[in-house]
Amino acid sequence: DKKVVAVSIPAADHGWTAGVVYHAQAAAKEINAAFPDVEVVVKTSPSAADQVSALEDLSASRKLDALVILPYTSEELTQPVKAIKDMGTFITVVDRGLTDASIQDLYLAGDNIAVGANTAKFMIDKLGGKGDIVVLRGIPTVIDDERIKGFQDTIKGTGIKVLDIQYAHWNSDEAFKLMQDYLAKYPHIDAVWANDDDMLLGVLEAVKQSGRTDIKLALGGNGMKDIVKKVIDGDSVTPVETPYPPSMIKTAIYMTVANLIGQAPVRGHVKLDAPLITQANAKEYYFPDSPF
Amino acid sequence: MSIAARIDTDRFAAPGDALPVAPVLRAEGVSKQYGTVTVLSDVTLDILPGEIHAVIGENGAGKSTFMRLLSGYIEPTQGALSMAGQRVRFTRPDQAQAAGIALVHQEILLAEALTVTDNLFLGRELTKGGMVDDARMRRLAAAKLAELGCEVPATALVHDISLADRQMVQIARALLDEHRVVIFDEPTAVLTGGEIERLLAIIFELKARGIAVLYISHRLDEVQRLADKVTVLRDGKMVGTYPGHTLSQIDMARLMVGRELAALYPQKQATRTNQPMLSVLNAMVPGFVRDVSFSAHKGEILGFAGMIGAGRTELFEGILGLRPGTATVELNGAPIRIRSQREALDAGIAYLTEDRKGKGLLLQERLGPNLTLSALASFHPGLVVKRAREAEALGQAVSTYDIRLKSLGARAGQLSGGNQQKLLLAKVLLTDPSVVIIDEPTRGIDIANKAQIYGFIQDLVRQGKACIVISSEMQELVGICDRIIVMREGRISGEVSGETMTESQIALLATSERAHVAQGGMK
Amino acid sequence: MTALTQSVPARNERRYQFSWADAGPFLALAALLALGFLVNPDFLSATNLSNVITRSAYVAIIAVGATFVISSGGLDLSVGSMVAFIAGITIMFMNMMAPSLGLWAIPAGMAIAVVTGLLCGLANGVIVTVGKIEPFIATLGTMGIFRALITYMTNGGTIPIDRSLREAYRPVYFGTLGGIPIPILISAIVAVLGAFVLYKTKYGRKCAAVGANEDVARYSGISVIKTRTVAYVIQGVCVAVAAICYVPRLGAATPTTGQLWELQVITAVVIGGTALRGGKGRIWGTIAGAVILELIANLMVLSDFVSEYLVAAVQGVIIIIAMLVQRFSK
Amino acid sequence: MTALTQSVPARNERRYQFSWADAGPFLALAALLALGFLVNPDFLSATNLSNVITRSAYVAIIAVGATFVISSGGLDLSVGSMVAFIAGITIMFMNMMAPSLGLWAIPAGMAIAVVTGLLCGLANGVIVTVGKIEPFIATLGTMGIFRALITYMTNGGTIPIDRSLREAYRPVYFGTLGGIPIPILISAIVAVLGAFVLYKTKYGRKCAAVGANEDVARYSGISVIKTRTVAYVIQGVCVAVAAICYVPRLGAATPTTGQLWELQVITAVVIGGTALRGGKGRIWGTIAGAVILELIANLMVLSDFVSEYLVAAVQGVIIIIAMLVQRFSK
Ligand SMILES: Nc1ncnc2c1ncn2[C@@H]1O[C@H](COP(=O)(O)OP(=O)(O)OP(=O)(O)O)[C@@H](O)[C@H]1O
Ligand SMILES: Nc1ncnc2c1ncn2[C@@H]1O[C@H](COP(=O)(O)OP(=O)(O)OP(=O)(O)O)[C@@H](O)[C@H]1O
Ligand SMILES: [Mg+2]
Ligand SMILES: [Mg+2]
Repeated sequence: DKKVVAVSIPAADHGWTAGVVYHAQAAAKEINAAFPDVEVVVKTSPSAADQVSALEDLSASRKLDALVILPYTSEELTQPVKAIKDMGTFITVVDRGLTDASIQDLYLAGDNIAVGANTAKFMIDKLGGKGDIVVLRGIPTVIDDERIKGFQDTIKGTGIKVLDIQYAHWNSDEAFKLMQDYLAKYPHIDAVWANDDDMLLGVLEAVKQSGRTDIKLALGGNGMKDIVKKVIDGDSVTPVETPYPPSMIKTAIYMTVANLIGQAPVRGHVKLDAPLITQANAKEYYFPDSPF
Repeated sequence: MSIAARIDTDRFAAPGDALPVAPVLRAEGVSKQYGTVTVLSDVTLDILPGEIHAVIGENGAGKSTFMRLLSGYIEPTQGALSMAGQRVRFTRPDQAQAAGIALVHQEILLAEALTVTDNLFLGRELTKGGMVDDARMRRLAAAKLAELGCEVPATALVHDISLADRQMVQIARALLDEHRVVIFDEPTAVLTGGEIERLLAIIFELKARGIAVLYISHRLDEVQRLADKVTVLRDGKMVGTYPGHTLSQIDMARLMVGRELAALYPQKQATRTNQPMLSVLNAMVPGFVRDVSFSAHKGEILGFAGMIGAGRTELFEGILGLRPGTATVELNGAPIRIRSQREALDAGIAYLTEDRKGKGLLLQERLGPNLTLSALASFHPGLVVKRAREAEALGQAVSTYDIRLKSLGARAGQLSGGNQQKLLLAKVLLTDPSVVIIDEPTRGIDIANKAQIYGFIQDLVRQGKACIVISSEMQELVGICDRIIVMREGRISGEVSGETMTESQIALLATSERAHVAQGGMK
Repeated sequence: MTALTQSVPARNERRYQFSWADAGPFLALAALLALGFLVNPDFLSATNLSNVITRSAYVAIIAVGATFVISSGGLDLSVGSMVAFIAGITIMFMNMMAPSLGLWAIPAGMAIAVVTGLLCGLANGVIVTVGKIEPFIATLGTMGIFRALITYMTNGGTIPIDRSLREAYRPVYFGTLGGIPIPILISAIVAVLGAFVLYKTKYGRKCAAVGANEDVARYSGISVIKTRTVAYVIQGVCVAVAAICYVPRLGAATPTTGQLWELQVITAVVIGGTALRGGKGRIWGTIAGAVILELIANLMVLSDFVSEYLVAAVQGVIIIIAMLVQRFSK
Repeated sequence: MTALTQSVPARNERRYQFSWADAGPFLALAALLALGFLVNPDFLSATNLSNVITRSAYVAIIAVGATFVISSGGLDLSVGSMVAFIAGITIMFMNMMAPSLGLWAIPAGMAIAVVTGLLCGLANGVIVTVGKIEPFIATLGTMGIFRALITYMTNGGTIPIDRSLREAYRPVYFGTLGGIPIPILISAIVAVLGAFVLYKTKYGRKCAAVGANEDVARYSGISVIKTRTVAYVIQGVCVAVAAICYVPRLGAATPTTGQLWELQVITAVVIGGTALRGGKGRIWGTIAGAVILELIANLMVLSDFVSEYLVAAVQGVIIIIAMLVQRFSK
């Protein structure tokens, strides 16, 4: 009988999640072709509540041998995932850990706090420890919260001053408008942090339109191919990038399948680092075919 | 003015002595102004218990305004009301209702999405143990409707019933509770013979029970039969109050308009030809009309008579693509297909609806756009609406059809009922049709304007058009038509012309074998 | 003339006549169940169906309230963010009370939820009726307000419910009574109450009258303002009940809780046969509509036909087809 | 008899009379500008105002179309995702044609955009009118469909416009003509055309008639189906024009493009004084409404009063207050 691996991820509602969906589907296709005994089923959900529903649906109709999940939020998905674990399913959690760590057989995490902190460190260095910056936040969720927290904790005590911080919902349009308004409001801005590359695109466009030269740095995050390309090209305003590769889902699926077909018993915690992408190493992070 | 004044003093000087009974409702010097426009000025009236008091006047004289004022729908700008000697002030209709004053509106005011029963009991539902008692309300509703001779099921949606039935529902609603004063504002405008008789009987019953009745109608014969007293309004002012039975219809008409009147029905013209213009074969309208064939001739005024529910409106709506139906139609001998009102208008067939508020006019819109709405294509060649032409056409229509209004910038809904009807007539004729079908041409039209409209209809046939008149006033049909087709239960039951064209013959054709045909079952 | 006035006995009232229009949503439901079985026989398994119906409970409960608002001629776009706001308030209150009240914090929190819902509904109602603002705009405004408040309360993150309460509260979503999941029972109770109020009380009549024709209602002595405001209050209370069932499911409130539920709710009501222009509400149709929506989503997960990206498109198509079927089955 | 027909000379139509109700949105706009100046004098700087008005251009252009749909008695919730879908199609087409057509790919792409918009609008119109489905539900369905299609086309990511076209196309958003930003000019042209069609042509009359009373329109020989369908087609074309201006701004289409614009559009139309129940459209009010919305958002950022979490709440409150002021200034 085929072994069933269910993959539950958020629906593609902005660039990064689109990357997750892309890599998850790529993994599913490769594995379904390569291993006739394994069936990987990918389901996306547009909200936490829908993700819980999807878990119920997936487990109601068949027995799952393994579940790979990128939870919307930790709190809300903990109980439902536990319910599936109690049926004897192998649980792999990606990105956001559940509140009860004992549920996770395998945990593959990106580090959102590090994304914020590493960006902040680079900024402090580059600006010489002081300067006026503006920040764009995403959608009010855990990821956004953690990144901002990592960033703010790091700049605490330095001469970096956050002039303003507002939501732009990980949306280029809103980021464009917000940046226009920041530019109108503040005659001098040293740097911008957009916390996500979709938003960075809007920011750059607004800065370009204003023709202002005071902005020395405009940084994003997540490793979108267009931005990585800028790093490769040695862009002076965006010289670095923080990866938060959506491909982590693919890694997780492969590790889970490997575990399932007994090639290698993989368990425990894997924390992906968030190293700075610089011109030196940018080529490793450049995937021109990915949608993200 | 001088004529009316003379009539006043000469013949109908008010008695002037003390009233034997205390008035149940008294309006003292009431006026109503809309902005700078005075619609009603200084009207004083006593309404006695057990008395039928008719209020007559031309279209736009302010009758409905006065009635709305008495029953709490609007408040007077000056003057006051008193009941049994006590000052009263109504700010909402339900307060007047609670005080025992009920109004049957000139317009139909019912919630279409609700059932007949729901409408009857709206705002005063009967309950049993906290729950609405539907079964009982349905029973009472059915009983009340049966009393009025109305056949609609109490569970039907108002949306699905005919205009006449809606009017009966409205009357039933007013009569449901015991009242001290019942006001009827043109209750018979949409009714036919049987219903009218039934209603008049009920009004006499009310009178016998000591209830005061205020009655508005343009049908002066009814007024003459009913009224103990007649109050005449002209241009918002009182002309006077007269004892009813001494007043002839001619007198009433004179008092209303303030000058001498010509004959009501024009001399019949021999414009009729034998050349069929509109021929209809085997018209079918599911649920309403079965297998009707007729033709209307060039220069002819063809009448359609029948009881309420005979299906005349449905017949023509079916033919003109306004509701599902089938018919073979020929115009001037050439077969045509009509799937929508547009195609009918393009072919030169115009239909004037009986429901002017619901289907005829955009009440919130100004007069100009209303006037040209059907004729957009022909009246405004090209893309653009020509405002100047429109204004000119409006001015012309206002004078031709004697539409009384306070300002050309008014909205259609602000015109009095009768003037709305005249605007609608102007609107339909603007398309310059060769066949004109008029459903209830004089519903709610005062006697002077009626004569005018008959004149317009004659003008039409004189120009070589064919004119079909659907009317529930047999007298009117007899007065103006060359030929009358009588319908009963969705079929043609006979035709009268020349010698046989009498009211009694029509009534016979419209009603006999009624029960028998009903057995056959239409639906 | 007397012969004329003889009235023919009124046409027989067919009181319990079968109406295709009323049956529409239930037929659509049946068709969907059949389709589901063809696609994946597991679809009709007891577990799956019970899961799906349990899930549809929130939307169903809120939609019962929406049936009142819509049939009274209003609209409420704020229900989704109101769920989040009420859930947030409730959890915060329960957590605060847990140390002193122990498990009694749960019923106390539920009471707070109902009161909050009532006040939110009242606010919506007053803005719409007394403020005379188009319901669409007024509730779009309060939608933003509630959403912002929950974001503020959570600081953009999550408010989880206290661990000490979690196990005790869980059964409200996950428990069963006589084999029937509690949320299904609650939504059945809400529906029965809703149907009773809408069909059997004077208030229900007023509601329909106000929605059908404001002028007629006003002339009949019905207060349009009061009636419509009460409809919004009922809506608020229904949202509170939904929030009470929702909290144990995910154990937390976040700024994204309840997002776009307003659209699902309105869709459920309309699929159920209530006209958006008001005048007639169909509680049972609404319930069927809520279940239909959840079934479609479930079917998408259980079937493997459509690309992940196209799920929303297929849902849109199915809804349109369902409405078309309903229209032309008349 | 002749004496009777003598009509009293009717008072002259006061054609250019001042109406507080019509002036409402413009007064609100002026009040907002004054408030903005008080909060932050930079608010009235030329750059800021020009930025804000340019940004409001999309919503304004789409809202002109929505004024037709709404005044004809319809509603269109799909416009936001339609923008994304049209932008996607347009970019894909331009990129495909760039090698062979060079810069001519840009006008070719624009033509395709208009054709696509027209077809999308037609689809909406036909579903609503011929299918007789509530506009709310029908366009909620197509909203899902368009959104899913753009997600599918982009694989959930981004479709950027070809580098070779980018610079040539940029001025359509960033360029100026006689000092006025191009999007402002385009939206002014669209508004003038819209006002002309709605107020001066026969079609405009029909549109208002159908929205005011379907029966009257039908009995006057106006095809309700055709008129309302054309309104949706106009809406589609307006969306296409907005998409054409939108593409050069960020040079890409993504699945989040145009999200929630439908709500902004409807809000703009209603703030502008058009009633959602149809019958009367106010193009210039709509334009003012679109600018008002963008100004409020701008004001939120330029002022330092509110926590980032509460921005949406304050916006909601301002919109409600604006509507209240309008209501009671009558
Ligand atoms: N809301 C309003 N604003 C301005 N004028 C009004 C308004 N309502 C009615 N009028 C005007 O008041 C006058 C009297 O109208 P009313 O409806 O009372 O006439 P009526 O005597 O009932 O006529 P009819 O026999 O045609 O029904 C008309 O000239 C009408 O245009
Ligand atoms: N939806 C319906 N269901 C059942 N009966 C209906 C429905 N609508 C109308 N009727 C009935 O159909 C019949 C024909 O309607 P209607 O009264 O309009 O005919 P008419 O000859 O044009 O009369 P009128 O004199 O009012 O113009 C009536 O008996 C009416 O009650
Ligand atoms: Mg009148
Ligand atoms: Mg008729």
